[in-house]
Amino acid sequence: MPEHRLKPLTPLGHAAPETVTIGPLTITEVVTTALASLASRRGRAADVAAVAAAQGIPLPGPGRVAAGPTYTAFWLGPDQWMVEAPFASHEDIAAILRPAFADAASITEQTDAWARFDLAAADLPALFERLCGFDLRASPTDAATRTVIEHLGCYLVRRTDTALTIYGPRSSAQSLHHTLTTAARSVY
Amino acid sequence: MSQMNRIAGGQIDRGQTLRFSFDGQAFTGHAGDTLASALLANGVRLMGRSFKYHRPRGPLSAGSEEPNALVELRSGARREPNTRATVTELFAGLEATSQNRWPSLKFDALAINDRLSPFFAAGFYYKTFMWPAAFWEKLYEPLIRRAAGLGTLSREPDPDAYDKGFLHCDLLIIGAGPAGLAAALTAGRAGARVIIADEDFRMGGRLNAETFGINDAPAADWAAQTVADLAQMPNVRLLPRTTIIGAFDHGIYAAVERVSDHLAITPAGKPRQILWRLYARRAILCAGATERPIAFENNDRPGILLAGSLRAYANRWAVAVGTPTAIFTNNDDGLRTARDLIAKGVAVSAVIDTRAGGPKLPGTDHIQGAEVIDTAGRLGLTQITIRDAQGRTRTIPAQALGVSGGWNPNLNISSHHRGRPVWNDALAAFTPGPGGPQGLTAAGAAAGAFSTHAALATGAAEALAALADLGISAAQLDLPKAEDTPTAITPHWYVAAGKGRAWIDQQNDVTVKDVKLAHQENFRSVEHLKRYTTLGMATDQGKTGNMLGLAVMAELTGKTIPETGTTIYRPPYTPVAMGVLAGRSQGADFRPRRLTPSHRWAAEQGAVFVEVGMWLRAQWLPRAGETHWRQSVDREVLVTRNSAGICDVTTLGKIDIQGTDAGLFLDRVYANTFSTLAVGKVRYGLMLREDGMVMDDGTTARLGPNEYVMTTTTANAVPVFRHLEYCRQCLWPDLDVQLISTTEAWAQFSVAGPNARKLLEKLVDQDISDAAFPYMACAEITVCGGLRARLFRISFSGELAYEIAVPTRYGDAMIRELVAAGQEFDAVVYGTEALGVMRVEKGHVAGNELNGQSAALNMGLGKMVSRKKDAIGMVLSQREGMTRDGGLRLVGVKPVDPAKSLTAGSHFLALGAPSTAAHDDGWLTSVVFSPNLGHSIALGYLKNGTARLGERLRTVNLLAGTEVEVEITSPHFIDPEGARLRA
Amino acid sequence: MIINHPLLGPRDAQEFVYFGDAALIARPDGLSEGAEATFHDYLYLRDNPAGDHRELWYHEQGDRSWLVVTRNTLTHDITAVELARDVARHMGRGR
Amino acid sequence: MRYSGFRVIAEALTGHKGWTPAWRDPAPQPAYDYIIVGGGGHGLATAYYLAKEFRQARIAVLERGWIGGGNVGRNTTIIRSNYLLDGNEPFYEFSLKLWEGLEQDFNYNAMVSQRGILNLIHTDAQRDAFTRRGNAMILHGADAQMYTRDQVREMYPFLNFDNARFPIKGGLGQKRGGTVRHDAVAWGYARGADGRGVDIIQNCEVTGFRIEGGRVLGVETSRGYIGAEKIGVAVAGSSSRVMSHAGMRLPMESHVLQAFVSEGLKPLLDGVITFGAGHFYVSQSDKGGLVFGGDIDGYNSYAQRGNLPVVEDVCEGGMALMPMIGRARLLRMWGGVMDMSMDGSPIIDRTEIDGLYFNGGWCYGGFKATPASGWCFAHLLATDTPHPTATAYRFDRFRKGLMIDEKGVGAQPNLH
Repeated sequence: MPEHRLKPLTPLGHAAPETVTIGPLTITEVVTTALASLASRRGRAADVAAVAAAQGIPLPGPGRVAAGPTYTAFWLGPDQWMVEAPFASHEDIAAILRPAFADAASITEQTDAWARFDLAAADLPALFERLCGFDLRASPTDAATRTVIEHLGCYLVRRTDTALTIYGPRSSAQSLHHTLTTAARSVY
Repeated sequence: MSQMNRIAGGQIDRGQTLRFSFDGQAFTGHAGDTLASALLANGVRLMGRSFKYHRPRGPLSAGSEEPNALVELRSGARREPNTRATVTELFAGLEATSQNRWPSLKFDALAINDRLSPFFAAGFYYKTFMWPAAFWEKLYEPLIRRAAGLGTLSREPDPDAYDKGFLHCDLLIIGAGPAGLAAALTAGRAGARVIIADEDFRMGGRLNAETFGINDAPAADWAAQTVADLAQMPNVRLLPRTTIIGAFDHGIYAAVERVSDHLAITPAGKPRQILWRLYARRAILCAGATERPIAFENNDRPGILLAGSLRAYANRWAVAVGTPTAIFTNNDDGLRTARDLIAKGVAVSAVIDTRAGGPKLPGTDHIQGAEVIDTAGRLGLTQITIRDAQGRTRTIPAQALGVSGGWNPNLNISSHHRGRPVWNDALAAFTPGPGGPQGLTAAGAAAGAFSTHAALATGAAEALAALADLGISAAQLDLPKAEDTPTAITPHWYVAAGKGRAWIDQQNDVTVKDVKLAHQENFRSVEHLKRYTTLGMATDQGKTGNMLGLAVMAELTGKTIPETGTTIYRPPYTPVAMGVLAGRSQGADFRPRRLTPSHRWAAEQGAVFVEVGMWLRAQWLPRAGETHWRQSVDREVLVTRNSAGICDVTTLGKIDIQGTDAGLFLDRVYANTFSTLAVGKVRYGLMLREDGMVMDDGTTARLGPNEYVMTTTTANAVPVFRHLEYCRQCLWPDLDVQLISTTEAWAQFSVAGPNARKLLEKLVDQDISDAAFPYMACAEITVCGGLRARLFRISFSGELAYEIAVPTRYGDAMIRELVAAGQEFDAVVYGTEALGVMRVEKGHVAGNELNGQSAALNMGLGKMVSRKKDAIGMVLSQREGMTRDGGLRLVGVKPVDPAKSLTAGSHFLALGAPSTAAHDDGWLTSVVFSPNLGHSIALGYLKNGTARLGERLRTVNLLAGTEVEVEITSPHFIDPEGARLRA
Repeated sequence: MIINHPLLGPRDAQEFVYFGDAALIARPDGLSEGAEATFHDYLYLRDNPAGDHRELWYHEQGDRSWLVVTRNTLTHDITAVELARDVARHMGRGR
Repeated sequence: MRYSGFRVIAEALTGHKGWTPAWRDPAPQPAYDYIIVGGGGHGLATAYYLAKEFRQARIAVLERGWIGGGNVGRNTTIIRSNYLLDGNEPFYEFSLKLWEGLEQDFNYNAMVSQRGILNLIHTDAQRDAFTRRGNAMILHGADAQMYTRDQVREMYPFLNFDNARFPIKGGLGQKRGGTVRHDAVAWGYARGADGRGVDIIQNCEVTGFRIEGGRVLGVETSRGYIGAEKIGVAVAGSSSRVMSHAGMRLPMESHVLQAFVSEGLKPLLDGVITFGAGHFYVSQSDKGGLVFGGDIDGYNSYAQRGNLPVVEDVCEGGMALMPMIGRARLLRMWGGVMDMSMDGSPIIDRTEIDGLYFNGGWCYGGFKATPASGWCFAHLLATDTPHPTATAYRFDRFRKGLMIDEKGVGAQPNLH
């Protein structure tokens, strides 16, 4: 993709992403992910599945995330997924995916609609029981769901037992970050 | 004379002496004390004044049912009025003050009310204070208000923080007494996820207050050991200092954990309390029972306590409330109190037992078939008067009197879903009935199983049953050995003797006489009784009094107690600090903020921001030397109209609509047609509600054959998206349409004004000449050497204008590029005020006109509603009331005298017509000052407006007493032909 | 309240937005004869039962599915939860 | 018996032996001229005014449970007439005027207390809307005042002016607004009606209507059949249930509205404050409890209880507005069932069935409307013509497109 002269800002409004450590917890602002929504057109589920398989795009079931070599995807809703890819190689992710799926799927760029915070700690459930009603303790390690955190609709995407991603509305990145750090200081 | 009433034993840590103060006087107590136990240990019985008569009062209980011992805890911004001394865990430096008295607790001027009590009978205020009418607010009510109320709230913001949290479990156990502990052991060992919560800081419930053993060890030790065992289980969560305040639908319980109320100061960053939302698949109510008093004359003096509480103070807190002590009981549990006190060497002057016969209690004067008929002692009990079986009366010295009228199961939470309790004759009490919260059962005393053995057994059994329900297999608990004393009670509710007052609800000063008056005046249903006498309306919610009132009413009506009514309870179980119910959503954090991509840049410029929904938007951007907002806004408008202006319009909702039926779908959700829109074109769309009113408006662009992007107003982005999903999933499920919001994905800027094209040409990589990119064109382009972007040639300002969108992360860079590119044109960045001015000058409707009460016809957009297709709202928009002539129409308005300024919200009245509703012709919706026209202009809804152009009217603002003569004009003040748009 | 989402399992009702009687799915044809009268009854009149009520909930803070929930308005007990799209198709709605 | 200060003193000195029942418990007669179904505030007020203002007749009020047990006994006690639309404002102003003379009229102290109501303004658009409203009020003969931020601060210095997410920019006030001791309203009307010969029959549930040839003849009840010339139904909260016995479907849904009261506190808040940006309104009762509420739960319900999210939402609003109430304690919460109508406004109208009249759809505006609702319903029952202030409250306004939609949210009851 051609070079341009514009310098990006992170969701928190800085030139470089922010990392904070509170006790055992690290909260990292992540800007290296490209996002696109992938929705199957009516009656084209099979085609979408086939293309996705060929492209190495996993299509997990409801409430789940699945990682592939390049693409990771989590379920958004019936016949709809969010596809993650490295920003460096896939900045224009929608343009990359569209040719492959042609008219079988609706693909929409979502990269900058979301602020991504990765959280890592040995006991994440201890933090999340102060944040939302999602039962992290009992959820599988490939859980991915949307829920409410302090009035904000966010996606929770589990990566491992001790690592998790929160996607929140980009415009509210500061409010969300404030909520996360406040809760962390309260818990740890 | 420090702690002169302290006796041996108990579960206080004598190694830790804590200093505290009450009404400024210094005292000491020990770790494990409550404020009440520490004060009683120091010989302080008088702790408060009653609500109505300001009677001297001491603690009635040793728990959360306490009606009397209410104090103001702490001071300054942390002052907590109405705090129960009986559940306030003592800490070093605790500061408490008595309340609802003046000048002092011992000498309270308002105690005069007590002398005047005959005039203050139940409901007296409904019968007087009516004349003259004006005196109510001016005289009577202020007096009443000043006298009423209990503690005083600080006027300063609460400095502490509160958390909210969410916990999930298979089994929630409410109460950690014998039943709760047995249930927890059973479920914990089975590997179930268990939460056991208790309001006390020491788990164990009554086991901490009794002298009998379990498995030959003291009951309290067994409880401590069991709690320790449970703490070792990773699947069991112990929540001490946690009150389950309510049962809500589908197994959701609210709990309040008092994290740091037992500390002098809440540690920084930590919460004072946490509101837990508990998701429990099953729950067992093991909340124990509350003892109830017997009503007799002057039964409210400091020193008169519930017998079981007196016992708890002696056994758990090593306090002899008064020596000698007497006991008044109608059941065997009262005798247990006497036995324990005697065993501890506390002199028991007499046991007055309402029951005749039966074995006599050794070591005291056990007077059977007798009643206490009066008491003495102004600020504290000194003696009681009794009447024996033969009717002889005599006085007996007593510094303390333990009263037991039997026990009521704490079924409160089981009635939170309005389930009716059932009457149990053997216990003379209500027990949990049907209709309780789904998945909730009761065990132990809460279920009427009063003996320790029965509590342990029912607790274990209910746990087994709950686990079986959930398909979790569990082993039968081998029950520890414990007392199994049967309940022996002969109901005796009140003493019918004397002319004096016998208290039922001690905090609200409701007496037996009040109940009799309510009956006499036909306030006989329980609800009428409560509301008329205020029985059970105090901070204790009638935990000790309701049953008594009901029993007295039953006797008066000659019905049984269950026929008369039941006592059901509402949440919360005990009063809850407002702060914890709000959690972190306070002050500036009340709701999240949404920031625009250019926020950082705008802040650097010193922009003034305004809340628009959750968004913060630049309202105007003052330049050096500008002292009034109008100067900035006028400049922003004029420069934009004469050269170029830039505005962040990211907040408008953006919805990506794709699919082979996308066009058809839009035809159905918009009043006008979109399937015919050419690719690469934009169209203004009008969206109706099904009732025919305008829901929202905005432009929708066709980016491809099967791809549209819709814009909504900032305010309606979410409701419109919801509505589209509804149409897609519920109304036309087989249309091939996919939706997703892209509002935040794109930073979108409007570039408007004669130089807009020249400005943009410096940035975009494509030809955007009028020929190549005409009015209402749109395209996916690149800017600044290759950054993907979207360009729309649309205009809200009425100028030659574009909206350019780039990925949000580049929004900050983009505004800086636009500003730089604009320098040669002296371009401005304008805020929402200038935006508003220009759209009014152009006659575009916005929020104030899109008020949900207006149809397309009212806005002059009636022709946009196509009748050829079935779109949402089309049919009902044609109803007679909405299409009749003479209805409201959107008009432009200008003052006849240009110097006059208009006020939005002013109403239209004909010249010379009186200012009455009959002549109300409509109102001004939006008012701005037009720097281009040099005067104030407005949009408004005017009856039959389109037919009245040129007419002169007056607009009145009666709130300010102002009036302006105006002329009605077209709403299009500037460039009505739209030549500038197409330039 | 907790709504047992057909795809996602039990979810706190706070994630949802309530709309109303599921009868609203049966939207009349706006081009038919006497549409104004049928639309009046459709949009404005309700059974409003004290008992089982089939109603529309939108999982706004979730997967954005519209659901038809059968809930008792006296006890709040929920006895069935279906995807509104499936219900609509059963009611004969399509394109 | 007439109540007065002298009477209270006299009775106090003679042991309160003279007080008589506030109302009788008569057995139902076989037939009445008028039957009012519903012994709530509106039903009792209707019977009272029918007997007092319109005609001497045989009148009965039938109540399923105990009188005053519906919304008149479970609300936040606010009275005001700060409405916007022509269909509403004259009616609510008429109601406020009746409140002002009520206690002397029915000889019962209902503690009508006009300590003022204040609607806070947080945005310019809100100020525009409130200016329109305030002017509409004055044009209809009501009182209204517009306050600046500083004036609001003077009145209520402890509100959050310095650290608010939604800054207070002013307020629209109505000095004649205030509160009333809600239970006393039901009792006062009941006593007044009873004194004028109205039979108030409690524990008498209407289970059906006897209708022949399009005309209603009487009601089937849990205490037998009772005939009547005219029957007026005023059972807000149960309207759909009761009217379904007459085969009618109504333009309304039943929703639960929660209300809350704090522990008793020394005087803190003089008037009523509504905080639109936070869904919160509050006043302080004469007993000292802060009485407050917010939005309805939002789902159809006949259970007189709500759920936790609204409790939290309301308290968040309270803390955002008055950050010092963090340490005040919530004492009790309860729920009332509202007839939420399709445009947020009520119905006082005849039905298609001769002799059957309906009063309902009060949403949560019912308490303040009690006197006018009773008066206008009595007027309709007695004269068969709508009272001049209630002419818009017709069933057919939805058919004609003449909705009275104060909030402008359309045919979605839970948004009104």
